[in-house]
Amino acid sequence: MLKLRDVKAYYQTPKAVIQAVDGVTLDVFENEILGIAGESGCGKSTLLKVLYDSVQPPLKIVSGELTAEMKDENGQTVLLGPGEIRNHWWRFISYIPQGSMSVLNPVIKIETQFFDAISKKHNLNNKKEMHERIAAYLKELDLPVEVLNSYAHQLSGGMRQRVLVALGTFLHPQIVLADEPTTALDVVIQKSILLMLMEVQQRMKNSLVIVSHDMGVHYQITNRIAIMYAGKIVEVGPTEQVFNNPKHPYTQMLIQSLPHVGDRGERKGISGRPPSLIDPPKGCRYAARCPFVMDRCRETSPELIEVEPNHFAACYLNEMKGA
Amino acid sequence: MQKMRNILRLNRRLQVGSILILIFLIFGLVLPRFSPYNAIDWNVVPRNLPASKVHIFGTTSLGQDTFWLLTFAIQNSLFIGVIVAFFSTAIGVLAGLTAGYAGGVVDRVLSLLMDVFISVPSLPILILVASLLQGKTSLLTIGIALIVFNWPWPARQVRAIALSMREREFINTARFSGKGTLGIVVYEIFPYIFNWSVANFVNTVLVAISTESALAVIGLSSVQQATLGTMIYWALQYQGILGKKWYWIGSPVVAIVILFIALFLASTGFAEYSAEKRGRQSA
Amino acid sequence: MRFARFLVSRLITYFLVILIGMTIVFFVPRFLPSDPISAALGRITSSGSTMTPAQVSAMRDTLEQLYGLQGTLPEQYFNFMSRALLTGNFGQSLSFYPMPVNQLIAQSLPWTVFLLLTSTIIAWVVGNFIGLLTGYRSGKWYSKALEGIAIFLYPIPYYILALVLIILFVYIIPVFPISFSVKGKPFSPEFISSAIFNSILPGLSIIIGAFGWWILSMKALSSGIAEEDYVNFARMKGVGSGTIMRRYVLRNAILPQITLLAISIGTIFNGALIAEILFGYPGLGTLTYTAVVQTDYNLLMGTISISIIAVATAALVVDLIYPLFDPRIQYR
Amino acid sequence: MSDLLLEVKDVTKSFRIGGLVFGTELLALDHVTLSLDKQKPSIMSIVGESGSGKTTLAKLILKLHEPTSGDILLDGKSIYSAEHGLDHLDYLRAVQPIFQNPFETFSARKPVETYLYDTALKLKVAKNKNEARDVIAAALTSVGLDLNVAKGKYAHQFSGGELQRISIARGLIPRPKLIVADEPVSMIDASLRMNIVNLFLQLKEMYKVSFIYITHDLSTAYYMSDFIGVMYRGNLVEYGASDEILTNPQHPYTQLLLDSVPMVGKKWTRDIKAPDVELKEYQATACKFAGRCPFVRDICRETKPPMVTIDGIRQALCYKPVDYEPGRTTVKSETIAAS
Repeated sequence: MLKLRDVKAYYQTPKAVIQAVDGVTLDVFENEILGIAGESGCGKSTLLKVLYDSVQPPLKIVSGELTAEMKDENGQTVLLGPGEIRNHWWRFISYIPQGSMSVLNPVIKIETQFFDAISKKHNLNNKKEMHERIAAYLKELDLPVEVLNSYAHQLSGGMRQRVLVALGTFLHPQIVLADEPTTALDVVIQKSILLMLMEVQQRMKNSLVIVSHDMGVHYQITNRIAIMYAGKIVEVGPTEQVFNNPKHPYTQMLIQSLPHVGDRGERKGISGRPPSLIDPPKGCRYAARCPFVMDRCRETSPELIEVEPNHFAACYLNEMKGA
Repeated sequence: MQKMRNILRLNRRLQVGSILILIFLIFGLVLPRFSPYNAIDWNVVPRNLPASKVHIFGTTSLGQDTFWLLTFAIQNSLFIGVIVAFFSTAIGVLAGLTAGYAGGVVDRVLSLLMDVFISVPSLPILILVASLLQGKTSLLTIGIALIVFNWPWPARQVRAIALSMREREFINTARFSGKGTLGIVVYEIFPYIFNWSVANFVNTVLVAISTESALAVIGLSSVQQATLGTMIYWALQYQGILGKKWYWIGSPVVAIVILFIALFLASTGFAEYSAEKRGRQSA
Repeated sequence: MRFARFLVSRLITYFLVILIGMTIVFFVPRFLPSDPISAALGRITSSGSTMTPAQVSAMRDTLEQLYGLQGTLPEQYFNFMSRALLTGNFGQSLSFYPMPVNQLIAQSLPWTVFLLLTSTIIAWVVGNFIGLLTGYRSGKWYSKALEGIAIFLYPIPYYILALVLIILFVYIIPVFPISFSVKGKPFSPEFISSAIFNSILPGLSIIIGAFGWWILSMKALSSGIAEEDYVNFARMKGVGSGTIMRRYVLRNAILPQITLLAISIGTIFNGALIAEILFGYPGLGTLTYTAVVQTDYNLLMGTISISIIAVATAALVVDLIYPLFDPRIQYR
Repeated sequence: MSDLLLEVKDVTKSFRIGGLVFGTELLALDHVTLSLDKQKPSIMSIVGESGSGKTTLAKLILKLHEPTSGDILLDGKSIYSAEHGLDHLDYLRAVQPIFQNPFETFSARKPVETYLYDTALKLKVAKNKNEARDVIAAALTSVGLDLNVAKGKYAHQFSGGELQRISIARGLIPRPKLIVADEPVSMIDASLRMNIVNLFLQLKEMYKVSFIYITHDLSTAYYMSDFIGVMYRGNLVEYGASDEILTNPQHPYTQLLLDSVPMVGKKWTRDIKAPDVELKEYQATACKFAGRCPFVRDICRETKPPMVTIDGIRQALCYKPVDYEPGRTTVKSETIAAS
């Protein structure tokens, strides 16, 4: 369980302040797969860094709260704030990166990179026992155990990504964050890895947060989805509801613009460009590109309101319909 | 803040280096014109005089005014340095470009030549050349020998840049815009190489002067002409250290140290400054 | 299989370096304006002994035969190469007549190897360690200080350092003797201690001359690698900063430093040569210098050929260490 | 002057990886044959995963590589041999590329418009600068941009989408017959992607230019192309009209691709087999997909499947449509056993 309340995280560089995450309120529930969708530059990777509590200069949390509820060894719930979460990396919360080739150290064995993640803080440091545990876990994911004894360059793209998934989940963390885990992969391998992630989540009953720009990926494997645009969450809710009945114009346009095999109907891209995050416009950030824009949208920025049971959207259109 | 301070620091390194080099240029090119006597001739002034208003650095035990001798030495050393640096950088860039861009057998042969000329130690062969010429070695022959052993360093680096350039997509765009191979090498690849070769030029000046004066210190350079190295050689031959003639032995040593640090600061400063500028431009 | 390809390519370069190096050594005396014979004759006549023309031509003939300058060029080239590379016999030395050249070299080579080996390794290890520190923790004050020292030391050439050390520790603070003197039977404890004591100064000049460059190159490498994805991911795995520096940054940064070491052995050798001459250290450098001063042609050709072969071999050895550190070459 | 705009005739391309002595051969293209006729401008998509050879094929058509064997003809003339083949200038005026990464298409050191002027002047589309300016202005307007928008600007001053439009405009200046686009929209955000895809469709009609569209994205391929060729490990495994190929695929690999694409609206089925064996499959002589094919039979492992023609225009490199009978190379689609 992770709670974000109106969190603002900015990149403060001498030249400019980039408001990458600008007032995000989001919950990550237990035993669910939450998708974070959005296009390049919308702040989804920054949000993931905030969730993982790996905020380093020039990125800084400017305001808002982030609390994590961790179950310790004997089941008690412990509240953790920013700065404390990082002491429980890999056991409570882990991270699966995107680039598969450049993320594994090329000159040391895969097994050593597993040991690095455990030995120090988790008092499991006799090599023999650790090797057994990891080998057993790999078998569970039907990965060849020889992988441990080989180097990164000896593995194919798909295998490297599977190793990263295994690396991120073998300590059974309560939360797993995955940043575009399959973007660099071919479609066939991508499917097998996404299915693998789903199986691991279902077996461990933990929370899996997946960041991806590909709406198809979200449709296939997430239970809940949050759509980000220009540093804010514009819509969040159960995947089925969001896809069947999108309540924010950006979500609607995004879903409508995706071509389908078997349906040649005309698809339109969204005109214009996302606003700069250095001095974002007053009011709703999608106003410049929104076909239903009203004066009110240019004045104030709409808040997330519940348009259907736990389906939220930040757009004044819903208020008028609702009223 | 780190980035801003970084850029300032770079400029400072470049500024310090260039100011010092400017001083040496004045020292080496302008002052010798005003020398009252031909500093290289012996017994032009009374020997072993201590420093005085007339002879700022005193005189050597060969009857030369140390200060004016130093200016001549700097002039010749800079002369050799620039000539060697110019030709070895020019040859190096040319060889590097052809090897990098042509590829195939040409690349294999050229890069093999580069590896060989880098791994063969240059000094023993220079010693062989100098000893056979028995002191009749002119600065020119030394210069040529230095060029032969210095061109591979820039060549290797330029080849690496050209190889990485060849894969870049805009080279294909240029080709499809009707540009010929020459046009591509000059207009597309050269802008990337130019900054780096200026930095390498300055660095090669340093290497050339250092090797020449190394030969001179062991008496194998042209001892008739005054260079920083030969100055040290004659000082050693006439017990400069024992006789505590600090000006005579000290001035070339200090000159070399300051000149080399200046050249190093300028070359690294310029290389990083241009990388910074290019970085900002295509940030 | 890839290691075999790596080995073959390195061996090819190794033999070519020696071949081309020796060819240059072979052709230099034959193409330069003044040939070695008139140089030697000049030396003999200038030392006062007058000789009749017949004696001069007889002397010229023996010298020609001694210097292997008879027969057609290819013949000379062939037997020069076979003598130098296969048998290693460079004929007799004139200045230490009748001592054969290769015996003289056999005496002085171990000294050079000892001096060069120890000082290069010390400079490389110390330089890389400091460079790693300054690169990985570039923000710290000591990084800036160490970098400042490296920037000051690196450009100063070996012989200037040698001179400065001589002036400081021989004349101003007379700690070391002026000339190199070794006491006791070879390899007796006394011999060894005095040998080490005497080679501290030349060794120091080589170390200081070289380690500035290793600091700067390692600093650039390690600060670059510190930004790599696998280092960031290691941080995110909660790996300790020490382990990251050692196992992630150093293990990757050291690879180009090994290749650089192999390439720069030639330049380090140049520096050692001069340091030996200035300190009178009894190595190959001083032997080369005496050959030059005495215009002892055979000794000169011998010492220079051996220098080229020694440098090429050292470079090969360092190159062959590389695969031990880089698994991408060993394992397919 | 043949009635085929582009003919790829039995082209094979192998690369040598590793040094002279111990290097191994990697077969990137294995006897590929396909063609594009001239009746009306059309868009042919080449679809495949990485390592399928689709980019190598594009590079061969763009003369950036030479084929190991086989030939490529444009308007009946070989694009490689200078004597009786196509003169290089004519080739440049007939074929233009669009590259994947817009930011890599233009050098960071030169204003973007220099490439436009070079293309106009060097390919003799315009005689002088003024004439060139008009031609460029026309090309830019046809991609929805204005000339003075691009005046004196460098690549980093544009967005990815704008740069790609400029790259397309540059390609249109000599009014080419064929544009080879290698993954032109994969670097552009999904929401903006359709603007460029629709632009291709407009330009096809406006400039009467045909496109070869290299992509790994089946959805855009289906949306915009008339013909689709599916490639797997260097072989063209299926070719035909796009609405048939993707709605009623004949080759098991095309089916596997379709099942794996994460499409909105259709949930995945679970059963897929995807071993990660790479190099071994390349050397496998018979059908290269045998290792992963759910319909594999012994015949598929022993003899190379023929290129079977279905209903005269569709093709598939597989025994299944001909019910695994060797020697049969044509079949009617109704008679194909229900798979």
